[in-house]
Amino acid sequence: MRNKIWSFILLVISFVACLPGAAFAEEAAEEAVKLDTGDIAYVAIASALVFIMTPALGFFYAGMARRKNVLNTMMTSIILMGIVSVQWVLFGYSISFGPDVAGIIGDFSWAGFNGVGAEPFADYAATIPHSLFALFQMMFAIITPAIIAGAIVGRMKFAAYSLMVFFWASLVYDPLCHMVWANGGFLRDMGALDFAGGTVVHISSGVSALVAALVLGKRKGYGMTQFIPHNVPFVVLGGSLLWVGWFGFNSGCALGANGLAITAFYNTNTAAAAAMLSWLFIESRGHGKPTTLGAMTGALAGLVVITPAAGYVTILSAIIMGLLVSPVCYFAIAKMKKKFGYDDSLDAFGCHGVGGMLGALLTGVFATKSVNPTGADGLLYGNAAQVGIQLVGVVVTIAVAAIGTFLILKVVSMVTELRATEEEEEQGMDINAHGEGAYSDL
Amino acid sequence: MRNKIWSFILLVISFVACLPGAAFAEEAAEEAVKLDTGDIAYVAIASALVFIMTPALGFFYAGMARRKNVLNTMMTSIILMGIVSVQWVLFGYSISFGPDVAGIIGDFSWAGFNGVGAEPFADYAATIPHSLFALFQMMFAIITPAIIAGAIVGRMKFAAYSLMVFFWASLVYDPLCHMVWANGGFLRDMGALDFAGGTVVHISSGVSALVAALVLGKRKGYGMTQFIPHNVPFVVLGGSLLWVGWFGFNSGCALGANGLAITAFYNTNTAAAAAMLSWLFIESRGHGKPTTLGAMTGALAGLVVITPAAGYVTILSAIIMGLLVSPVCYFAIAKMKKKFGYDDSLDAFGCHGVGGMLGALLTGVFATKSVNPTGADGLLYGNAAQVGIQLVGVVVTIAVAAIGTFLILKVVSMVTELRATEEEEEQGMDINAHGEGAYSDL
Amino acid sequence: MRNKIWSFILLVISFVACLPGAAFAEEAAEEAVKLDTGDIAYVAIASALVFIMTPALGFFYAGMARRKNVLNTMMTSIILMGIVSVQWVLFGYSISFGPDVAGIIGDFSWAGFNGVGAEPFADYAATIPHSLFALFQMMFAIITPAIIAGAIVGRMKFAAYSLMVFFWASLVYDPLCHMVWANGGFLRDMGALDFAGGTVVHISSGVSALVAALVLGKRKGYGMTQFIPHNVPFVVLGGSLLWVGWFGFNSGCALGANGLAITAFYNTNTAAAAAMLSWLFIESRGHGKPTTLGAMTGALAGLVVITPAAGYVTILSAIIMGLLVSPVCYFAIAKMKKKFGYDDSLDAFGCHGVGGMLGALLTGVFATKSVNPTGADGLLYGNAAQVGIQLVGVVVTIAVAAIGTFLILKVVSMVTELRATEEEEEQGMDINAHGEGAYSDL
Amino acid sequence: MKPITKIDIITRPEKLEELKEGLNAISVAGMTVSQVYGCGLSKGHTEVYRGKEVTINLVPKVKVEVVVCEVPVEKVLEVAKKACRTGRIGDGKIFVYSLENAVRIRTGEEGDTAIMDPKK
Amino acid sequence: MKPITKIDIITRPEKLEELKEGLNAISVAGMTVSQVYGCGLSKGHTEVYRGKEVTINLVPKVKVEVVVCEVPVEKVLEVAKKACRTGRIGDGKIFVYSLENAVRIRTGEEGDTAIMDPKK
Amino acid sequence: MKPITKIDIITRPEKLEELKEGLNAISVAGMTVSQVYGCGLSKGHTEVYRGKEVTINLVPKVKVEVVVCEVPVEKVLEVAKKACRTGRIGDGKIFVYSLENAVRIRTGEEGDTAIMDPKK
Ligand SMILES: Nc1ncnc2c1ncn2[C@@H]1O[C@H](COP(=O)(O)OP(=O)(O)O)[C@@H](O)[C@H]1O
Ligand SMILES: Nc1ncnc2c1ncn2[C@@H]1O[C@H](COP(=O)(O)OP(=O)(O)O)[C@@H](O)[C@H]1O
Ligand SMILES: Nc1ncnc2c1ncn2[C@@H]1O[C@H](COP(=O)(O)OP(=O)(O)O)[C@@H](O)[C@H]1O
Repeated sequence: MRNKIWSFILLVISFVACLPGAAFAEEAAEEAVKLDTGDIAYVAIASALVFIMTPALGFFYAGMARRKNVLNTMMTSIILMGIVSVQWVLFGYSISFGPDVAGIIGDFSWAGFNGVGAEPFADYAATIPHSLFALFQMMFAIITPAIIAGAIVGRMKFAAYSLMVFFWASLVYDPLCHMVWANGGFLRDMGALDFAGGTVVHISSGVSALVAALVLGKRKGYGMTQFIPHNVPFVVLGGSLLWVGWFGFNSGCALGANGLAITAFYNTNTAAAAAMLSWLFIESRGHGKPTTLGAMTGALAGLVVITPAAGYVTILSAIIMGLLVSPVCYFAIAKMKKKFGYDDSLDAFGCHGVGGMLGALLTGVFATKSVNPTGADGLLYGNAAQVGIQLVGVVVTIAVAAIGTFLILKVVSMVTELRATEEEEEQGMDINAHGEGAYSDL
Repeated sequence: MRNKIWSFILLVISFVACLPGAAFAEEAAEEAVKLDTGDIAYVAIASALVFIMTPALGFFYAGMARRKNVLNTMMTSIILMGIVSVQWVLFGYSISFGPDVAGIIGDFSWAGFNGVGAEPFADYAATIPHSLFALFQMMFAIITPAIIAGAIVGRMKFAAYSLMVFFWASLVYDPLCHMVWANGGFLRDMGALDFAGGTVVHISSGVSALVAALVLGKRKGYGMTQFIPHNVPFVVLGGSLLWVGWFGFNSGCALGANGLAITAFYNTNTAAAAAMLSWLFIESRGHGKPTTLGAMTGALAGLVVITPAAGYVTILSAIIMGLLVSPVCYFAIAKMKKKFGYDDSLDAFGCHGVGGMLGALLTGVFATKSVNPTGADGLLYGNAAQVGIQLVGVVVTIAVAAIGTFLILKVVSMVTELRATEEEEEQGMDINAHGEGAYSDL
Repeated sequence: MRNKIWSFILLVISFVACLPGAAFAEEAAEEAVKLDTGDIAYVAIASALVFIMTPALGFFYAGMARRKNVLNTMMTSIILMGIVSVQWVLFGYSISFGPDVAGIIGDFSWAGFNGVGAEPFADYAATIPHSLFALFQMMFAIITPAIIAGAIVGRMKFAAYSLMVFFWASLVYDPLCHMVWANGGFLRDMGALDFAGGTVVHISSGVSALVAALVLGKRKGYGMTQFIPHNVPFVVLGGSLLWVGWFGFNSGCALGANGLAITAFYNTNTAAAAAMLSWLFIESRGHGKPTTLGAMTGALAGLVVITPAAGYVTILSAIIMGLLVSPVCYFAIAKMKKKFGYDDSLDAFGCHGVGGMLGALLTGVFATKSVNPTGADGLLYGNAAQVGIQLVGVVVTIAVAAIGTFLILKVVSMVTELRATEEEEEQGMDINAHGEGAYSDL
Repeated sequence: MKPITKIDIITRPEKLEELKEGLNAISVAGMTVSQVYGCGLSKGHTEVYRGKEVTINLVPKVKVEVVVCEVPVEKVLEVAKKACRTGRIGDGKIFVYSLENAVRIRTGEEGDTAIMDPKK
Repeated sequence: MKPITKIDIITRPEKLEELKEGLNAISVAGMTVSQVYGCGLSKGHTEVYRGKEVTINLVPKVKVEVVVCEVPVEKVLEVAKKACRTGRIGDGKIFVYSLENAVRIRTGEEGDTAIMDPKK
Repeated sequence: MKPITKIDIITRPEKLEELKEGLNAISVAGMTVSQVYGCGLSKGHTEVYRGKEVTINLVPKVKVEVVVCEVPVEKVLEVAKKACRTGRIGDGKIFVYSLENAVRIRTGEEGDTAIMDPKK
């Protein structure tokens, strides 16, 4: 009997002793779909890195502008930090990622970040606060419209530009974002791969840039005046910050501090490096001199091309993609632009549009499930169909961006003039549009 | 009997099996107040982000300076990276956060980081090393005195400046820091809310800047010469790096990678964005042209105003605070400064002092426990008293900063001249104080 | 009997209840040598911080160059981001850290990042993906050769430079890296302490810089023309980004978000600060004026000297090391260089070589196991032998670097000319080597 | 030695390319250009810094200095007027001086030959 | 056509504003300003880069070029001396030349009318 | 009052130091230097921006303006030619003008004394 009692006591003790363990285990099991401080730290810092890309783009572009258009060019980036930051909170996030409407757009239920709090929203990211996911995505929404400015610097009225990017963010970017990345988005459901925004970010902005350049027309004196970068070190500064920001951009899309994030990180760096080398190689062959502007342009092209693929391809594929993108973009910029005669002033289309298309398609070639089981195999891994799916993604993006931008520009042109007068253009947009000069020498 | 033995064996096994679980659970329970790598990663990187704000401020200020004062202006920031980094280790941290003396200051027991090691000091931060908390706070101590320089550029002797900021860091900043944030600090005990330094950092430096401007007098030719920014892109560079650094500044104050950090992060961004927009709106209304300098100034004002509130208010409140701060600072800078005729050259008082006061008071209006249960409810949430408490915090800070700065300047002026001679001012502080020029064109 | 059954049921329940706890506990036990998201987040972001140091060095150097050599000077840094990123993936990482061959170099088994995946390689870093370790180390491999450029700006053909750094990365850096840090490396086995690269990074590049300067000869007009920094703000920008990048460089070497990382972090900051102050003190004594260039140079020297020691010494030792390095480097730059008449144009040897040697030796003096149990005690802590070991490390590094660089330059000079012609030098390397100008004023 | 004349053309920066081409067309062998700031009838513009209005009445111009000898001054004036005229205030001014001498440093040639293109 | 005179005023950058106002007051209709570096009796200053002393004897100055015709040269000199004098070495120099001709590009006017304010 | 002469030396930026020393050696008391861009026989170089070739025919030069009176013009020309000659195209030009007057702002001295070193 004592034995029994004893065994009973032991039983109870052991049971009780188990409890916290069990409880903890359960907590832990739940935790697995709950907040992870490492993931939070990583995605939050990645957000900061992506944020810096917007002013970086400002420097990248402004360095290539002429002295009289420096600040206006910077402002085309900076203003997005104001407009989209607020737009995203008020309704942008909701229509991008909110509950699906027809596979095309979200509804308004998350407007004002309503219900977007510290709890994870597991469908998007299981281990970080929903608000962090929204924050990270905000940074993408800020920089994307700024890319367009590259095509229209030096001649677009600032009020018209501000209106255009506001509408573009709301009517082109947010829906595209929904289609490609959100729950219920039809391109996502179709199986189109876009790791970090080859279509959503680069093709969309690049194509829109081309449309804007065509609608606005060439700069005064195009073909005659020499448009030489006023400050190449600024291009290097902007380009370098873009490169480092891109680490956050691409690897942050793993939405945690994990192996996939690191894969995206080194693929990003490697593709940029390879593209820099192949651009310099082309230049050296072509006219004997590798240029600094070329090094940064090539790197940028490499960053663009790897964006949709960063989390789906091997590092050797990343090298190949990097090596390939430079000749293609170089051809687009140095030959095609000349041939067709559009004034894509700082090559927003030539870099982002063309590089983005190549990247989206090559993702369909090089993607492999061995790198990312949630992805898909590409042509090289026996799944030729993926290229077709990617192509659909590209075509839809081009269509949405081109038509959207054209309509937006038409509507904006009814409200306010799009283009600065000849006199304003000649005087320079800094003084004209902003009433200030970039440098004061005297 | 065999049954019993068997059951006994089972019992023992199950008991033993429980042990590690239990032990682990206990460890885990303890762990909750121990080091968390995600929190460490976040706060350490936040420290790096805050660090970058000091040279960023150097660029922000130097861009607004004239060509002959560029380096001197940068040095007013850079030198703090030297002086305060060492001061903080030797005794600054100890008197700021060390064991309390009379609610006003810490004692010297943590001098030389004595005892400040890898173990957490749970009263300040339970999941990161005590040394990391000290490091993070160091970055705040470095940048704060640098803000003052904005009011006295172009005319203060560098030796006098260096002495001033050393004393200011030790006799104004460290005690204020103790009162507001340290264990036993009397303002903390009173319930004044200051999430990331509205009073300690901005009001204190802004008010001190005004005092310094008054003591030193105006620049030669003030009112007559045109003081035009020599390099607005530098202002954009500095301002953008400040913005991104501020993410670390405000969200790092959550002292971990958690929901509160993310709240502070997006509030910071949103307020800056809203303030940029409202500044540009005022400018467009006022003289038809939104300026680049205005965009950056507005953003800065927004960052200042949200600093005390970042972890206490909703995102919609952050928008409102951002929208409100620009008109107030604009009024202070464009009208009040003119009216009273003090030469707060780069508007250290107009941005940080005025914006900080508004922020501290509005925190008392918009704070809500729904965002942060460890905070308090503000006026809007039925607790009007909080505004009063905030007001006390503001008044105490103003008093300590104003009196402290005035006395420090008097003492320094006994040791060395405060103000450069007319000839030196005319020649420029770069050549005079540092024997070098910022740019060499020939 | 019911009792027995009951007790049996209880037993089983408690046993089962234990299981997940136990399982979890075991998982957790294993987890301890598995991936930790916080560590991953920290090392990944540290990699991004180190990455930014390469363009930062470009600005640091280019700011000191003359207007006609700005871009060429930047390119000497930028090109490494291309060359070494690809080299490291293809074979650099493998021969640096791959399976040991004779204690001197790794073999090719990890070429193409073969087998370098998301699993940790516990010998190097137990809690982060092997690929992350490789990525972090890549950033070191990128910046190190770029340091050499400081000695040869304004006169080396760009093709020759590109070849040189490619060979140098492969034949000097990678083997040294293996000897000092890799499994089986003979200096590592000997017990030489080098926390973050005092020998591998700084002595090697600094000494190689001296050799390159001697082989190439002086710039045209050396001693006669005034070589004045064309843009000191760029030096400040580059220097500040180097400083913040160095946080990642040194503290990232803890390979996790832990107490050691924080120790390295604050030691880094403190030594830089102390060295800035002591450099400014020397200048003020010497010619009455603390300079901006001096502040940044001193800080850099401080960062160099603490690199090998960052994770081994106390914060007070860090202050002392910082205070000591500036006089030594100042003497090397201002006196020794003049005396011997070599043209180490931007003081790559004077800062990195001399500072690195001092750092390596002082590590043998100040190291203490109380800071890092995996380290060693130094002279001050009763182990004089450590200084000897450090000396061997220094001597080996000098020998490898000097001989390697000399031979590489000889070989390269057979393929292509090392030195630009007089006419090219006069015209400037920007136009000559790259066919572009840094600034366009008209 | 024919009389040597120096002509300073101060005009809008945008017109530099056209002016250069025009001068090349009449075989002006060389020129020296500098960046200057000018005011005149064009009273500049207002800039606003943090709400403070500043009148900038010195606006960027370029100064092109051409020394001629064989090429008639009249022709240079004509070309410059044609290239630089927009009809709006701020088109700029041309100033004409006579020189006492000119030297080509490379060869030491003086006078008119100093500024003639030896190939012609 | 009255004789046209060009006056170059080389002085401290700080004095530019005062000089401009002075000239405006005597209705000098325009001017062209450039950034120059000068040395003279003022032997410059020493700069130190990483312990290496460098003597900078070219210090920043501004050059103001004024072409006048109706306004007497004497008056311009007077105004310039008044505005720019500090009494310390480095105040600068004024050089006076005679011009052969002046042209207003916008209208093609030559000679004295080219530089006169048409409204007066 | 002796005749006052102004000499403009346009040459390569690299030669500035040598020229300055040469002029100091013949006790030229002062000079004014500016940054200019020139073209002439040297037809510049080609730059390539993103595959687009751009001919830059304005290359950086310095202009050194020296006003002399006692020091003979010939001596200045000699010194300048010696200091600036490399024998390659692009060495630059020297232009000589006569001045009507010179004023030292600090003292108000006019004519030759305005540009003489009072200590000598
Ligand atoms: N009296 C003058 N002396 C020197 N330069 C002048 C003078 N008047 C005009 N200029 C130069 O010519 C430029 C154009 O002159 P402005 O009077 O504005 O227009 P316009 O010549 O079309 O009437 C000015 O910016 C200035 O550089
Ligand atoms: N002989 C000269 N030729 C040309 N410019 C001169 C000459 N002498 C002086 N200058 C210019 O005048 C400026 C002031 O001259 P300086 O001799 O320093 O002072 P001050 O005129 O007060 O005696 C110099 O910086 C230089 O630009
Ligand atoms: N006709 C001219 N008028 C004004 N400046 C000239 C003229 N010809 C040459 N220059 C200046 O002289 C510089 C050198 O002239 P260039 O013809 O290239 O070489 P070189 O003088 O050796 O023959 C040019 O860059 C330009 O600044």
